[in-house]
Amino acid sequence: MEPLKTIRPELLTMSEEQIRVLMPYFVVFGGAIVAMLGSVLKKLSPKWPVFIITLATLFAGVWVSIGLIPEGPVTLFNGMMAADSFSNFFNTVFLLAAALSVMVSFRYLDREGLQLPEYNVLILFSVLGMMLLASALDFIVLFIALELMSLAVYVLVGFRRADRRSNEAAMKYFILGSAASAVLLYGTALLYGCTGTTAIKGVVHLAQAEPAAVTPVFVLGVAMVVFGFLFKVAAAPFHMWMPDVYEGAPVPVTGFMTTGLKAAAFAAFFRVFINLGLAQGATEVVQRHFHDIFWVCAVLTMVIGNFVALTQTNLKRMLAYSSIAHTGYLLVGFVTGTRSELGFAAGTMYVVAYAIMNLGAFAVLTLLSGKDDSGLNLHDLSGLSRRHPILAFALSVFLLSMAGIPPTAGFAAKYLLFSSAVQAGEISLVVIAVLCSAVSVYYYLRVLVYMYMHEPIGSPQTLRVSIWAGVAVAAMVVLTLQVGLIPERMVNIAKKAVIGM
Amino acid sequence: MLFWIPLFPLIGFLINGIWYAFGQAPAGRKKAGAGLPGAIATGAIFASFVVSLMIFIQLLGQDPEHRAVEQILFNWMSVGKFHVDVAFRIDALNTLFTLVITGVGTLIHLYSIGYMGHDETPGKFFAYLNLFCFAMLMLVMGSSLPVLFLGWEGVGLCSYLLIGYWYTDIEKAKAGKKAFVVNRIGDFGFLLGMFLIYSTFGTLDFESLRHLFGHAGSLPEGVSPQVITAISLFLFVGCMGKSAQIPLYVWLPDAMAGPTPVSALIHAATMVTSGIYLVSRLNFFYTGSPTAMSVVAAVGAFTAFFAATIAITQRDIKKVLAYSTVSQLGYMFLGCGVGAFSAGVFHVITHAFFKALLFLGAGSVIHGMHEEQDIWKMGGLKSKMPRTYWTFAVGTAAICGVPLLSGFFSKDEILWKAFSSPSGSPWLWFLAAITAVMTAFYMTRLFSLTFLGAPRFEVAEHAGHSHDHPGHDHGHDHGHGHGHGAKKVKGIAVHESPLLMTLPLMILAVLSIVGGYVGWPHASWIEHWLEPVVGGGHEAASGVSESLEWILMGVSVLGALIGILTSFRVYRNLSLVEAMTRNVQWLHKILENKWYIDEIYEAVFVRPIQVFSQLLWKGFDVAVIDRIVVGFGRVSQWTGETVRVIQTGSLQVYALMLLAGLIGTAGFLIYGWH
Amino acid sequence: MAGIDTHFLSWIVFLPLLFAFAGLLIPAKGTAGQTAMRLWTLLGSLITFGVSVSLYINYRPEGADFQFTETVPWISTLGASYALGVDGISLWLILLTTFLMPLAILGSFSAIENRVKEYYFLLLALETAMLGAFVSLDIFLFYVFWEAMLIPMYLLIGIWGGKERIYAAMKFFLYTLVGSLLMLVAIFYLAHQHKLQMGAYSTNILDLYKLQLEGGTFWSAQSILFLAFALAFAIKVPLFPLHTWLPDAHVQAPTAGSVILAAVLLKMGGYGFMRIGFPIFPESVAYFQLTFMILGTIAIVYGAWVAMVQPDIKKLVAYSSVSHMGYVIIGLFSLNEIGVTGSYYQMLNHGISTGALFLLVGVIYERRHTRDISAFGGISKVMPMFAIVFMIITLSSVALPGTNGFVGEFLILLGAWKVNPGLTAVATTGVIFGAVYMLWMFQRVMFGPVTNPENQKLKDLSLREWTVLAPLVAAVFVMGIYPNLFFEKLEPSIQRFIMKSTTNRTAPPQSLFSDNSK
Amino acid sequence: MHQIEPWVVLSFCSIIFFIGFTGVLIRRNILVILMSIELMLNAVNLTFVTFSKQLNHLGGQMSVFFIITVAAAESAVGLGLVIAMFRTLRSVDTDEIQILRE
Repeated sequence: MEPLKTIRPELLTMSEEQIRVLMPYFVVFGGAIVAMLGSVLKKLSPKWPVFIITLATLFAGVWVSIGLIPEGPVTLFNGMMAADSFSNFFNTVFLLAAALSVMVSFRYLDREGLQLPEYNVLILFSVLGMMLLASALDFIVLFIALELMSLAVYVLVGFRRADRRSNEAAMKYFILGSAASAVLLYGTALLYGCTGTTAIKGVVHLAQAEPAAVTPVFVLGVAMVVFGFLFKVAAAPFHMWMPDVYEGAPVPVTGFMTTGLKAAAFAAFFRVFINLGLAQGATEVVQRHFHDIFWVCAVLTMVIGNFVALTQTNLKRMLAYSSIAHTGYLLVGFVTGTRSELGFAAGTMYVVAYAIMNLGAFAVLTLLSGKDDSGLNLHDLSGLSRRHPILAFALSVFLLSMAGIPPTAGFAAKYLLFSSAVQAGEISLVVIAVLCSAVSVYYYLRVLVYMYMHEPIGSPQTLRVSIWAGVAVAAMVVLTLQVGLIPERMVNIAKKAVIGM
Repeated sequence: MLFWIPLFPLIGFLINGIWYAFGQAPAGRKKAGAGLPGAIATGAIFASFVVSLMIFIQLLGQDPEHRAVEQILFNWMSVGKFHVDVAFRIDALNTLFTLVITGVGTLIHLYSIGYMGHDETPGKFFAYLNLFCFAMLMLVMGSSLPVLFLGWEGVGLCSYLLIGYWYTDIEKAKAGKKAFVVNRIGDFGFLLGMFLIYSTFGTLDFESLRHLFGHAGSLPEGVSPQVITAISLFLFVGCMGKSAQIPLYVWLPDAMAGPTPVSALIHAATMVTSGIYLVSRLNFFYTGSPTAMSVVAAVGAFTAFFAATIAITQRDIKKVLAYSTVSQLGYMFLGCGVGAFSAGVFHVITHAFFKALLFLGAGSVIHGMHEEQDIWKMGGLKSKMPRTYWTFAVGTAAICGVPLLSGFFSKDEILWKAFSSPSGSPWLWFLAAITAVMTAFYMTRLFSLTFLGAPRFEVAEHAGHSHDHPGHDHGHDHGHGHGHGAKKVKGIAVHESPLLMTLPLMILAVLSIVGGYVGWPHASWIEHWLEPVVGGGHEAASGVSESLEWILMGVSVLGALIGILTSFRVYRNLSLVEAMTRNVQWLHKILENKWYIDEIYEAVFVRPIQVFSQLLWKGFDVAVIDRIVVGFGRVSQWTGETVRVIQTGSLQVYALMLLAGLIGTAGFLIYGWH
Repeated sequence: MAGIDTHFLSWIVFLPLLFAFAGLLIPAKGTAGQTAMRLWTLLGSLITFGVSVSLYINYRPEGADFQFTETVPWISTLGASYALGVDGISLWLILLTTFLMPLAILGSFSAIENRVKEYYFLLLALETAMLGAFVSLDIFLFYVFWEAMLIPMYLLIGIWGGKERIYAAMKFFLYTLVGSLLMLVAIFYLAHQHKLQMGAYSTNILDLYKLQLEGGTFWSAQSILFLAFALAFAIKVPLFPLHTWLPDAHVQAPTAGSVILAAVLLKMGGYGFMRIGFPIFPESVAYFQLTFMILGTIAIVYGAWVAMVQPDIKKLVAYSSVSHMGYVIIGLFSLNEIGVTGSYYQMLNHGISTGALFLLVGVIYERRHTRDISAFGGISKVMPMFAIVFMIITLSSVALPGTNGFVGEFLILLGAWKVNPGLTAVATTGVIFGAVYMLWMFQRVMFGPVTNPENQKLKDLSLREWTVLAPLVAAVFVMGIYPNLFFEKLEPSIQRFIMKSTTNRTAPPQSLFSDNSK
Repeated sequence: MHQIEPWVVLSFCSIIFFIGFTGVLIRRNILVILMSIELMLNAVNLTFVTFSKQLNHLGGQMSVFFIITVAAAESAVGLGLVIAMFRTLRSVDTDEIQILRE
């Protein structure tokens, strides 16, 4: 933020280009407001209007985003926000993730008696937060976006108000999340104190221009910012909130969190990481130290995620740990990101692939869950392939994709990610990673064991799959396989996104 | 034309085999009698005999130095420079073998039609028999080691199948397996020999190998004598297996579990002599290695002696003959081992005649006695089975070495060569001569216990019991064959066998008498005939005069006579035998139990390997490797369980972890930044 | 059939998958539906076989290294391409696969009664994956097929298997996966090396053949990479001491699963060595030659000994596979034409005879629902035709001359003898022990009196079972008597393989252990 | 009038921040924890203001407005969650929320 000495007209007017690139944000924001107003209509009709508005908003957002091909990075609001291919790419991901979550939640909310329009409104606002998060170039914007997203999600996590576990999850998430935000903010403050700016890029400029300005306070600031992100992406040892929250949250919310939230956190992390110059531009020593920290974090995260997931019997919680494990793989991308050609592109690709398969998996779980999110223990899945072969097949595809078995998106992404790590010379890390993923195969396959190799227990309950959810699951299966078989396009998009940043 | 020789039996096998497999074996199909399958099989082998004879005549007319007929059928394997054709080559040596195999084979086939008349599955039997002839002919006709090996293993297979022919008796099946496995041990040596030959000479073809050697035991250039010795010994291991020499002879006595014609054909006349064939065929290797020669001779002589000791005490008529076969095979190897290959081959031929005769005679006795094989339960069959009696007598005399019978000539030739040849020694001669005495003794024992004296079994009335239509099933199925006769008719109604069985006996008897004249000392046709292939007999070592030869011959004749006469005297009075037996009970027991060799093998090789295998499986595969594998899983699980505990559920513990992580990160960075 | 000329291999590979998907449309409810499903699958596999036969006819051994090639860029970022091609080495394995598949399918007509549709779908999908691995000329593509093959097999074992099926399926999957994941790391490294040396990423196998990697010591790049690949392949082979997944998987798998597992999946290991392991890392092959020959020899003897004491027929056959595949290893590592040809031939033999053995075991299992050797005895009497076929296959398994087994083992040992006579002598004892365990098993199952009343009334082979077994019996003899039929199309490829695998690429070319040195 | 040295203020801020954090760590009552979080945020605000003054740069002070707003929203949501929790659990003690574990 520049000191405001004179009123500069260009700050108050916006060029056509700027308005164009801001369209997705306007659409979502407008949609959210309309939906909020629309929720007044709930007396009229309990669920449809807001649902339709939300879905329309999200798809309109997707449509606008896809149609938007910025010629180059556009900086907005005096350098506080960027609209470039990177943010555009991630916006699409968030919007799609939200759209699918909404589609899947529809019948779930009915069943749980939670059909409140606020649900959709909150999702819209959190999506807006995510979108801003992925485009923030200033710490304050980043903070606001983060809080916009988080606050909405805190509520979503506790959405099953009468449920003790939901409450607990929301409370834990809220307290730890707020504390972490505060730490991040404190770090920002320290950086501001050292550099006189809250612009992310400004920090690194200073560190490069005046190495003498790099004081322990500055370093502490950086550390606190990084800490904030490590918390948000749930890297070990800052992962502990995640399993509890994922377990307690309503299933579709968990699905939304593992994809949208995680993708947003990583998107911002990528941007901050690169703009802070932690990867490039900083001195050798800095790079080495961050490398070491990420290395340790990555290994810890992979090990804890995978090994603890081995012992889980609740599917939701198992996927929570698996989500931690995937964070670990992504951190491998951070460790090596800039030293190899693909680096962050591979990471970006992985985020997307992960989002696809996780959305799908949680969509299936949503369909399978019984009243009050019960029925998600492993043995509840016994003989699913008999009861509902298509759902079982879909879930298998998602799980195998998470396990990284070809020909799925998970494999292609993992291949790209680890391949870039090998290029960066991180062979030992990759070996640890693949061994961990071998461990992971065990618990993913265990689900298949229950679905395919055990006989159904009890009387087969009829599963009603709404058309919305059906479409969502089918779309994810197709995407998982498509990205797995022909990853080239996705790789190119991811590459373009990262280069455009 | 050559290929017709093995092809006829193969065709016979295919006809009988397919007919059996699809027409007789399936449940509910009509069982065929022995007649038609037997006729097909006999016809096939006879046709091949005719062709063999034609080949022989053709060879007779050829120049001795190039006396051979060759035919390449097709290329079997061709990999890089390694090239094996399925090709036949008949020269002076193997023409004799083809004649014996097809000739004696025809007789035995003929005999089998009668013998197997009441068997349940004669189709199968004749198929196997023809298959055997096919394999045996491949063995002797093959022009290279791999083709020979094809036949070599093929005969082993047939031997296995035929020994275990009555497989419902598990002991017989086991005997078959034992034969196969022990033979495989031999084949192991054979294979190594082949590998060594190929890696040394680059070929496995007999002719090419022979050309590499040149003449008179000279070694090819650049090949060390040790390699030749190794090759010879490896191959000899194969021979030990196939030709039942110490230490691999153990399968042959057990092989008597098969039908008697099988014992006659495979385990006396043909298959077991293939070791001698191999050694003679590759004589240039052996002559190139004195060490190997002495090993062959020593093993041969010792086997001859050793088997004879066991034969003295056996009670089973076929077992006695089996040990006598082992012993005679020892003679043949002794002959080869002292360089008298032609003597060895000569003995193969005469032995084929008289041993086939003896076995078939024994078969006839067993047939007539309704499956009784214990000679102590026989006696006095002379009058009841006159044709069998007379032919058996001729066979016994031949094997004992009664002068002017076939066995005499061949055995004497070997004895003389064992003494006189450069690689021979008086010790070998002495051992062989002792064996000759023992042979005479136990064969006469067998003869007199079976045919002479009073019957030691209950004789049943002959009334209404004609052989051709027996009132009960005595279809040679040992599983339940025993004592059938006794159940229905009290005692045993002994009968002479039908002409179909005795005719071969008579023919073989004639051959046993006259077969030896082709090897008349000092005018031996056979030695001359074989000379181009196996080389001339070595000239007697200096200092051995012709008179000595006569003296030695006299000694051996005398020995045979002593053996025969003692045996007659002893076994005329059976109480005397029992008294004598009691005097040397320990020795008798050892001999009767065959020196406990089977038990020793069982304890030293079979059991330990089984126990060790079990240990490997349970103790290593499951307990170590698998435990490690499962251990990885366990450790993972354990790690998970342990790490999981940190996740206490307490909000504030989480917050503490955050703080710790933050302090750690910041500390590391601040410390490291400067 | 668009592009049948230009995409011949793709057609072969994906034909089964097409049939599999089409088969999903068949309503497999009720007996008629199931029968329709079975026949449809059979038809699919037969057509695939037919098409692959035309591959055989059109393959010219004197022609190019790789024929019927197709290359489509796939992931250019990583240099991965969809590259297919066939040489002699893949040709016969393709034919083996397509030949056995209809038999395996036909063999399980009556064994599989529940979830018929899934079963046949998986079998066909498996076929596609296997064929794909055999024709891939791109290591990435190869890996994709290699892994893709795990899932159908995993499900086949896990769903239609025996009592311990889940444990076995899991073990199979994880064992194989651990090996292949390390291979994956090595693949990354190779692609990266290619970029460093040639300026662009490539995972095309033919490009990787040109890589120059430092080798010759244990810690050199080549050795480590080779070991990473070798681990994956050795697990698949399976080589002692990495074989313990095999007995479990074999015993638990349904008949068709065992057949395919033994006949084709194990060949992936040997094929991997031939296609990737050897030609890319020639120095390491020389460096580890002795190690692997020792392991192969141990496998032969160990497998045979442990097979001897197995109470379960399938387990016995499984350990016999360990023993037989040990021959493959020593033959390959002997690195001369005789040994390698023998080795390759042994792979085909093993496919035929072990496949047939599993089918035979399946036949009695269907009748008796036990595989315990002690539960049988005297079966020969009750099922004479079965006994005849069993005998022939047993003989093929003990490598009797005239059957296929002999040609393979003989050539392997002959080739290995030139390299290391001592080890070969030990390996040759496998000939003895092979006879011991096979014949002992045969004796206990087939011979003796029929003691168990349950065995009294067993039905002999049905027409369907005859149809399954007859081609295998014929193959046993054809391969045993006229192996040149196979060698003709194989020879140039094997020669090239040896040349590549013995050419030292970091030093001036020099031939190691060459057959032609004499 | 003595000018307070910036480092004094900053140290004070950091102390408050860590008091806040410690509050989160050790207090059992969730309401108190919420207050602790407010404390942390306010420490940050104070830091911003101090730096803003020291650097003679308005940006810091502007940030404070945003942060205060967000903090208010946060408190609102937090209190809402506390109420929901109290409704189901009849307690606002952190010891009560340990069902989700391991």
